Amino acid sequence: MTTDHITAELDINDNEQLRYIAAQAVDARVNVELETEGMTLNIGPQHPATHGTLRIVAKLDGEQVIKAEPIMGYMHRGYEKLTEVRTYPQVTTLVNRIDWVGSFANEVPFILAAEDLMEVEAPPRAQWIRTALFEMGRIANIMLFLGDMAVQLGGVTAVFYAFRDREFVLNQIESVTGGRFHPNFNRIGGIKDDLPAGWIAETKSVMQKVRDFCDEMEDLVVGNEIFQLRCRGVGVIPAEVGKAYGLSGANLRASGVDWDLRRDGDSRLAWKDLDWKVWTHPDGDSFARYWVRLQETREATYMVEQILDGLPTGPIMAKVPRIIKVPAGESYVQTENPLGVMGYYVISKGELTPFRVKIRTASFSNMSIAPWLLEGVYVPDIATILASLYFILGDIDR
Amino acid sequence: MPKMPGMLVGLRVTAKTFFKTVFPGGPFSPPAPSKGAHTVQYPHVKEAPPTRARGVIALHDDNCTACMLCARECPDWCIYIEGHKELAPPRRAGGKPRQKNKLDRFDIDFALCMFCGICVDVCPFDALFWSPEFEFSEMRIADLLHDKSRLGDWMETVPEFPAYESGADQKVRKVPAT
Amino acid sequence: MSADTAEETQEAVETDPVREAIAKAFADHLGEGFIESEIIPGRDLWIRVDRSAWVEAARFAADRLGMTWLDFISAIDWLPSPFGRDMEAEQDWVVHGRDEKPVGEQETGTAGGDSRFQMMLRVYSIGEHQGVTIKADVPDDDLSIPSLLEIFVGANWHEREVWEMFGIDIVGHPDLRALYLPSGFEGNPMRKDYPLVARRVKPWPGIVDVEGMPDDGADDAEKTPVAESEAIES
Amino acid sequence: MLTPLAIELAYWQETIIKGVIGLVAVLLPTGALVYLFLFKMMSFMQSRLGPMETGPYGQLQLLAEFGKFLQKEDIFPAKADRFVFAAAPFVVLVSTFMLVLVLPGGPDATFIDINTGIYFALAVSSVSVIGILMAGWGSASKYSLLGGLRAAGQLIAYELPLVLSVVGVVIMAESLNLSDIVHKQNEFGMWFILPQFIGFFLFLVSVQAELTQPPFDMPQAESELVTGFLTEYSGIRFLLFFIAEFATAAIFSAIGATLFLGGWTIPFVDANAEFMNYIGPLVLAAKMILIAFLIFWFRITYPRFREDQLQRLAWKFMIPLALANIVITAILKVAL
Repeated sequence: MTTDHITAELDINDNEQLRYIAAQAVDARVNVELETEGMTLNIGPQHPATHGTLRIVAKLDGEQVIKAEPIMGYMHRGYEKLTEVRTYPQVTTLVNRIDWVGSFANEVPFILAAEDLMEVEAPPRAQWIRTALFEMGRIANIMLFLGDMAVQLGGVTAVFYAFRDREFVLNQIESVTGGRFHPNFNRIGGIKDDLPAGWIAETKSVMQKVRDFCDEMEDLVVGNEIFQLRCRGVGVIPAEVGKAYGLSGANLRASGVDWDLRRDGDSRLAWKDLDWKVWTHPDGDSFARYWVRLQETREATYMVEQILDGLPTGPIMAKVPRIIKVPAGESYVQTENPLGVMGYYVISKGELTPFRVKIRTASFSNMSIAPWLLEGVYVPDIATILASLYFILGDIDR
Repeated sequence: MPKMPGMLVGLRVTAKTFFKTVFPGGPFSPPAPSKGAHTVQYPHVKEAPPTRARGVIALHDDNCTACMLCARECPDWCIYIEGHKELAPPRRAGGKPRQKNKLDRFDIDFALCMFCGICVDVCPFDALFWSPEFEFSEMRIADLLHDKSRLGDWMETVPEFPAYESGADQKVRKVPAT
Repeated sequence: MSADTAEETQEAVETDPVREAIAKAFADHLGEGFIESEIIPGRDLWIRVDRSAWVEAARFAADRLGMTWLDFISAIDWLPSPFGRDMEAEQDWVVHGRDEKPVGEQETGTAGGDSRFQMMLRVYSIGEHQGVTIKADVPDDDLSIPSLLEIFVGANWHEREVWEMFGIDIVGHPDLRALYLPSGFEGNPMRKDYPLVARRVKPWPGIVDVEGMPDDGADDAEKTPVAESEAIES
Repeated sequence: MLTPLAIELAYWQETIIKGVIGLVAVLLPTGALVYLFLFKMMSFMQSRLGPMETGPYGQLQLLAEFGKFLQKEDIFPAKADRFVFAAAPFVVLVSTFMLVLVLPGGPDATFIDINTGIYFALAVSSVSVIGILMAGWGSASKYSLLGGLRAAGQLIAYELPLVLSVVGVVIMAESLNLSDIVHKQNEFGMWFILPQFIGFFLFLVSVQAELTQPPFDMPQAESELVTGFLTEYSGIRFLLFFIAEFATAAIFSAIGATLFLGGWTIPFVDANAEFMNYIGPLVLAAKMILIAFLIFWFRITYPRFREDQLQRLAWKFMIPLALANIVITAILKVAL
């Protein structure tokens, strides 16, 4: 049902890439001949391109980057340590704040890991509502990217559209969970509350608005020749390099790797019962990453609609003791979050608090490729590449 | 059909938004940007948050038994409760006087609060409620510590719980009358 | 999640041939270096190797088993927290006396372990959709482990994080600098004996119990509300 | 220009009056552009309202901004070259004010009526490059330096297509005098935008680049260089840059209107009539706003180029096109 809405075609422009690489090689030769001296440019921690407090120390030769090194930790909040002194229900409210633009998705893998250890399973209705909100979190997250990427390239208008239409999605999330950014809606064994009346119909109209937004972005951003000029062939990630760096999500799918944990993982959420498609792009450049995310947003709106149509009836909580003590054991659950694969390695010793929680965040690995990618590009491409990798600082620093 | 250059399509998008914003009622209606714009002129116009919105915590202190559950479960340790025991008159005539926890102090420090809602969730006696009210900023951070009476005042702003979507298995809760 | 799939996982509980095969491949290849494996059927696979086989195990997983996707590298400190019940603050001990809960023996988790620190590597095969957690004990007297950089370029930041958070030396890592912490930071925050100061400067408000009536005992006061609510729940 | 008033004025009186009119001629359109396009049109295109609190529909916002900038501390970076840093905004502003001198507002309503008007205007507009380079250098900030150098490279690259795009008009009008060009359009029977549409297009693009507006705002490139050469400026000096930027936008739009849209003339109205001296400036302002609308519309819609792409566009596309336009115009001029 979901394939006929795509209007953008994939024309892989190898020439464009080759020309870019050749131009860089020429520049490098010129620089060697002139023996120009380098300059160190400190980008961040407060800088418009690093949306947050990432700092990039770039050694420049003219406008060309010789070496770039991301330095983070300005927002390190020590969640792995903090989770050791929080009871299981309290952890969800903390991990909400890891990726704060699509935070519902942060809770889910932790709750699933805890449910694994407790050997309880949420009832179907809870799983479906979880999936719907998960996908809406994804939409809210990626919509911001779709606007932000354009603003990083200088087109200010797209981000206003993104915020405008994202607001509808956030309103829908808020009217269910009570929190716009930090839902804290998952409980071990289910979800906190059921949907309020009238929500389903309203959400469907919001999904239509999101699709209109995607069309707008296709016209305003993707189709724009300047945008393509800036993105095509910039920041090309070969699939094998991406895997070795642990890239995930749209960043890897844009390199042609057909892998999505929603389809390929063993998650108990409702994704496997839905009819949807994993989008990939063979190019692996910044444009491909934008394009894949745009398609994913659209796909997610159809998924939400399918979930709302097929929502099972029944309870939303399994039988769980009110005071939760998770049996001893270890469990690792990862899900396909908006930013990529996020996983929680939970070690329990049968107490009120987890013994250790290792949080595997997507942006951490996604950013670790940045030094490799930024080598040899121009200063303007730093903004392009960072924006297209799409990181949330909280997701890097935890 | 030849494809329109993307740069012209982009111009069309912004122009379209311009007309949608200025003429929300169609091209022949008078311009009304304040209707067409998606932003809200905040101090003059206020958006109504959804009924479930977690704005501020209201306390129905008749129901509170000072059981400390909320203070224990709070991830931020921002709830301070003190209480003492006293004898309440018996429910039925001739019965024994009941022992009752009397609440002396119930403070929530909203400067620390993460608005996670765990305290409201764990309260077994329906004493805590969420109100969507959000305008309680203060000039001094110490004033964000709301005491028992201030928390009690918020009870007026607590809306009724919304009905559930069809297919739900839950019963709609009731907010106790103040 | 329908009833069918629930039944499937029930069936899968008995055997998990795929994961068993992976574990066996590891055992065959590593020989002496392979110590233990544990499978939770239908869910996950753990393998514990000797420190000397740490790099070899990773290389085997990447080259032979196709697990080229680096999920994460991390470590575990198995030391039981010396600070007692973690919800409590030291300030509380002054008022209420120290909770004499025994600190307890050091116990390790899945796939066992002999030492305080344990390294964890998680790799995943994108083609097969199979992942494995490889663990290796780090002896207490020599906190070091070889770097995996030559196999996974992405191991760089993960290993730096392990180095600064646990103080485990990564042998062969060319650029061992603090990743998150400011330079000059002392201590390894993720170790269990590193106190979380934020939790200890303020008494836990939840520890305060309702003051008893003058005539009856304090133990009664402790019991009433909490015990009652617990009874409701369970 | 005051001769139509038929009042005999001493030279110093006339100079003062001209100075005041010049100030008004720069600041008024600037304010109009900022309010109309930057505050309102941009907001509406982004589904929002823009400033609404100061005055009806935020009309006094500019005054408020003005007051705000005046109050702010005038910060000098510690290692700045103080003189260069302080002087830079004035250099930019001077170039803006000198531009307005040659603009004709009516048959006799000119500040100075020199025969090399357009030549003078284009020459003077390049002075701002020096100011921007001074700002970039004097700030002692790497972002400013990069921004300043980018600006220099960009302004020099786009000076050429700008000049070349005008040459077609000059050939058609057989004059460098802006008043003459206006009159020629009237005599020719159509505005030069029709025969010189290529020239107009090149002029628009070059002006966009000269103004460092998106898609050519690399010197300021917020997401890369914070604000480029403006990074270290605050208070009144930032305000001067701001005024200069938008005043230049206004004046270039007016020059564009003069060259391609018939300037202050109205079709089928006697261009030499006495009343045109009073209506002319208004007509010119209306046409200026038309062109400024296009400039700002592009600004709102487009992302920016990369520096090398910008240079490639200038040297490989625009300059050859401009040359071709000149050749064709010249051939047609001789042939017809």
